[in-house]
Amino acid sequence: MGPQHPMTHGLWTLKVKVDGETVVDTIPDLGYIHRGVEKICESRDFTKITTYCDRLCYASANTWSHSYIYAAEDLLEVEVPERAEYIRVIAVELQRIASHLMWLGAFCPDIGNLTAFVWCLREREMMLDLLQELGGSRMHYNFPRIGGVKRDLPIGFAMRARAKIKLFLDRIQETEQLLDESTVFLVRTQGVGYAKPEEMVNWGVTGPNVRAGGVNYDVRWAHPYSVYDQLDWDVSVERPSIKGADSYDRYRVRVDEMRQSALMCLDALNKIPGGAETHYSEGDPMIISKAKERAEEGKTGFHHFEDSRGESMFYMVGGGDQRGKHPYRISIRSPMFLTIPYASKCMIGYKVADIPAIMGSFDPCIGETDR
Amino acid sequence: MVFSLGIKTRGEYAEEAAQQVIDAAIVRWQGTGLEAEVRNHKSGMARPYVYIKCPRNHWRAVAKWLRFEMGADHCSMITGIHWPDGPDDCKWEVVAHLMRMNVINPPERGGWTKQVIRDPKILQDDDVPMEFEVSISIPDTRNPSVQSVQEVWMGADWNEKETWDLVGIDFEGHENMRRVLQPHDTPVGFHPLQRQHKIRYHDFEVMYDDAQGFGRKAIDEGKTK
Amino acid sequence: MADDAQNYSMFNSQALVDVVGDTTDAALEASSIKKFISVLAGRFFNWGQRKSLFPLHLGIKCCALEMAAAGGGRFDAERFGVFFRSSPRQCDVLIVNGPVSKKFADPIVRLWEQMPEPKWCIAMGECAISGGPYYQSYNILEGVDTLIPVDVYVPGCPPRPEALIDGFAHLRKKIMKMGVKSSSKNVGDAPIIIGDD
Amino acid sequence: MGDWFTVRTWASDFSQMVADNTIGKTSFSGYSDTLAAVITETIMAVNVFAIIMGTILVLLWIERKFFARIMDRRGATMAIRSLWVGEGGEHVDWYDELPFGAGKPIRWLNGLLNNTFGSSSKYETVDRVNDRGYHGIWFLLPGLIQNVADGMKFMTKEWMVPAKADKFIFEVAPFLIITSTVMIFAFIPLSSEIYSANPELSLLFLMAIFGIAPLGVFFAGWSSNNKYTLLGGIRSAAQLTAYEIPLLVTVLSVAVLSGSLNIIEIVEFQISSGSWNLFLLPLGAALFLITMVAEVERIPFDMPEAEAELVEGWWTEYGGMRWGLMFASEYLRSYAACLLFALFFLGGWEMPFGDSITNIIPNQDLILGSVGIGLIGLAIGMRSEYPALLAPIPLVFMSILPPVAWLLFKSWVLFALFVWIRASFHRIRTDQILEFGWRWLLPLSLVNLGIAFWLRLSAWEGGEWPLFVPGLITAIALVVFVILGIDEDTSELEGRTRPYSVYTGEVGPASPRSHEK
Repeated sequence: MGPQHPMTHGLWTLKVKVDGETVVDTIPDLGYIHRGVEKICESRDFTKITTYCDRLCYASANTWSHSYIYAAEDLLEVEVPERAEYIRVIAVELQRIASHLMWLGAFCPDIGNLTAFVWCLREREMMLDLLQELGGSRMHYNFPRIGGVKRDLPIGFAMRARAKIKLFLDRIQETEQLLDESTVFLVRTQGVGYAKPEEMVNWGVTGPNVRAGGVNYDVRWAHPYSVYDQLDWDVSVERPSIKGADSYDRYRVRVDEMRQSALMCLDALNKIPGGAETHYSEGDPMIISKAKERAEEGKTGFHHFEDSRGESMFYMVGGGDQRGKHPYRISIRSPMFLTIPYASKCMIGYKVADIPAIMGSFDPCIGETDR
Repeated sequence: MVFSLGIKTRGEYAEEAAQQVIDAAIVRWQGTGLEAEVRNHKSGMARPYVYIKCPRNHWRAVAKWLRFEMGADHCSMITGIHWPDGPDDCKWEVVAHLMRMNVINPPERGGWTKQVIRDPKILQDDDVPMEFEVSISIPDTRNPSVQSVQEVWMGADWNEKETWDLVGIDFEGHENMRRVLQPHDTPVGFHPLQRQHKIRYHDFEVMYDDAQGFGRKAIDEGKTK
Repeated sequence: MADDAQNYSMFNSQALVDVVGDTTDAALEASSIKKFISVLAGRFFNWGQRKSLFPLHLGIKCCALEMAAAGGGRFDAERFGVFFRSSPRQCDVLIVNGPVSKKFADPIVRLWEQMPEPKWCIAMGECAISGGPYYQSYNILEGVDTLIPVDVYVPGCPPRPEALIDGFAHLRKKIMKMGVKSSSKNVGDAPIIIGDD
Repeated sequence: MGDWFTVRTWASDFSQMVADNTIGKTSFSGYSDTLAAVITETIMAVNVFAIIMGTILVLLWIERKFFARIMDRRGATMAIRSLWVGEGGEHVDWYDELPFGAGKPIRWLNGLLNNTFGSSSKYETVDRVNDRGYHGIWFLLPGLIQNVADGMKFMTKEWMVPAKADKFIFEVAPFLIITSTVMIFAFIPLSSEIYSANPELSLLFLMAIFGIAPLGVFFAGWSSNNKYTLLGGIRSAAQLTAYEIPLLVTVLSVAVLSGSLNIIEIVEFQISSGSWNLFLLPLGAALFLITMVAEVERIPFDMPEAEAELVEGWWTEYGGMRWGLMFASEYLRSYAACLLFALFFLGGWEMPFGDSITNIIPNQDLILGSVGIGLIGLAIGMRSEYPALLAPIPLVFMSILPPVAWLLFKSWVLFALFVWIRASFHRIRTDQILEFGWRWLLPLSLVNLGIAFWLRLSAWEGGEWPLFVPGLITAIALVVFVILGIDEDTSELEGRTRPYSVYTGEVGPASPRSHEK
């Protein structure tokens, strides 16, 4: 299957050996859009790398740029003002909602429903509007800066965000009814693609796919890196059957996570220091702190980050070209790069018609996988 | 309700846990040249993590120890670095990031599984989520290689494939090593992340138009953007 | 086949058909009915072609999401007859929405050759136009026009869905001007770059 | 009031006149009736074909627009004005190339239409993208001729046969599908006066022909020499066995109830007996709908062309006009399914409450007069504050509609129902439809057959149905439906005990090795 195939959200090949309609063996083949970001970043300034990290994953750009920014701050030893952290949380969670909506929109056509696709895109547009107010673009925002954020919350952003998030919470319930009340959806998603949590973690799968297995491991909890421990939210955990987490669990956990992210945004808008309505000009010490340009030789920085697909991580070594202006080595940990082999092993024994139902439920994103 | 695992594990609990790992390592690996220390993240919340400098020939044993005794059940990343002008004993370096997730299969109850919601109050020494950073340095050689930990963590499988594909560090005992990101017909020995390979136009200040001479410039002439 | 038959057959039906066809052609040419019909039918077919452009459902990278958004609720590209199909045999437009790596060079050429004529190609996004931010990479070609001819360039990283729909509109203009000695400015084979007018 | 749109009578009279005036006056006068019959059948065949092909556009329009509206989109908005409006305000003076100035009137007409219905905005596309612009005047039916444009385009596409394909079968399969699809309409009467062939056993013919197309699908899938197409073809063959038998048993129950295998007689029975079969065989109607959705391979039963797993299913390798024709034949089959449902269960071309309205307007000669009265009432009621005067208008206009219009209208509504089903369901798996067909559809259809026997043999004694029979059955059906609906919902909620809120307060074992101890 693939590279050009409706099942592959992105560009990769899954070599499937079938017996009749039963899948016997699968071999994933990646690397169709391998772009060598790590090599290019070795000749870029720390501020220029953010754009490449935006373009790593096309479904959730903000989370990846933030993931890089935290690692860079770990390398450059920067302290970030708290208001900037709150703004980052808002941006990341909005992006997470948009990414999960894109996943839901791509998952439903896989099993034959086009209506939910358009509905999810319609709701994703609202999130993109909010992010556009922050970052200025539709997809690739280049929003965070080392030591803070590019821009403060626009005037009136809080009001609009509250309204749109409330509308989103209503509409996601609508979409949920469309899917959960449909027996066909249940028989297609329940009982396919069982995955055990221990096995998943051993294979390197993280994020919602593991939480669908009934384990509440979340980097935002276990290693709180931002103001997540000051916000009022819960990790969404599913209650799977004995055999493990099936596609329906993965669908449910993502929908719950969207709710949690929305509530988190509302809470952050309430708790943000300095007030959500006040607008600080660019470069204000409230939203960005001074950061040095160069990293000394031998210094390393890394950061585990809860991407919308799992645990993403940047490992950076300082002291590169131009007397440390460039990183010597930057290495990217992509959750999907390890999830896709496991997902392709998951679908052995099921029917061909289940391949999209399983692979789509793991939310593959090839941009980050091939980097 | 606010139910934050992180607040509890950030402070002294994490310090204690990290220190326990260090002590265990010193007891277990004395005489092998293994160094272990507690380091802190420098940004945000200064969380501790365990840094282990592992000798090259003990890597698999250390990995098994970490996996089965220290409970580092998640191999987050294995990557390699090429130091052409580094010290002689460290021309190549392999860095592995592990995590202790304490993820277990949720127990069954009545046909369904119970959700494993851990109560932070009972999170003690080896239940605290912990980050490990293991660095293995390889002396100057033409074809660097370390032991493979493929059977310890399945997640290390593709990480090692990618490390060999991009950096060129081979892993002894790794099954079906192949190109994962680069095309399968890539010339043998081409590993782009080695420092001797330069990117395109690395010595150009500006990218000149019409790189391949397909006449794009002629069409763009007179256009103002 | 017919040429071989001419050698040994006394009465060649092929030759008869040729003769009759030539005479008919000559007659139609003489009375310029043929031109009349050809112009009218040609314009009608041209209308059909430019009004229903089926792009290939091929998602490479970021711009793929903007392509999907263009098919979504707010920017509804189906209003203009843009209707995504998954099989290259049934498509007219190939939207290259992302960088073309060395590994994907052969498949995309194969896709392009699987599409039946008449077909067009839209290079969407910087990566497809010139390599974009990855022009220095060791694995990325500098633009898809090094492989297949491109009719419309839609710059942007990624271009907004309106830009893509506008690219389709420019492509329609180009198709409309095909085969017509028009007094208005004729784009001809020169590629169109959105935002240059 | 009867059917005044007696096309067949007109055709037969016309052809009889033609025949009598041509060879009736010669020594071959014995053959004049034969000639008249031939001419009549030809006229009727062309007539039916024209009606179907003319109204299939409406079907496609419903498909696109209604589907898009459900999905909160606009759907195709291309109006007829796109014929004379250029692209984005630019025109091509193609009419200047016509010989001897023949383009002058066209230029004039084009300019006139442009000034009337066109928009001269240079940024028209941008306006329309921003939903500010001109979407077509309502009587230009935006989106209706999008499919005409698609057909034109398919004609101009290149026809390529895959190198490894079995060329003969690859070429034969589309024609098998299309011819069998078109042949269906030879036996579908559009009204008691508009049909092209009416054999005694038209029902059997129809069902037999309906079963041919899946064979062509299988040929196409096999001969394309492609994995996806092969899987699609095999799926369609496997799926055939699941729904074809329940479908035939359901149709048999209809035939039993009406006591005839002739569709026209079935409809006449519904009209004469005073109750549509829907109210007598609600279960049969449901089964027929489900099996017909499966027969025409629409979601949720469209495994043969499942986009996600098989790229385009069995027609992945087909392009150009052949694919366009197969695409059209899909919708023709859906059209035939809707028409058959209307004929079997919705009283065919009978106007709803036709009898009562006929009582209102007893005499056909009064119709024109009543239309006049209705127009006067319209004129008055529009202006005056007595809209009650408008009340008889719809009745009058309904009463003068030809019956064929009623049949087509019913079938369009049914197709809207098909589109609704497609928009709200997912695609089920092949094994699931097999299980569904064998475990549920077949027994239910047998039960339905038994109900039909009982109704025909014991409940019906000639003439009209006693009113309580359809009333009682409909009431029972409604009650069962409501009960099923309630049951289904509650059982689903019971089965899906997945908490929305994640915190359950239970403290699980925390150590990674606690489950080993």
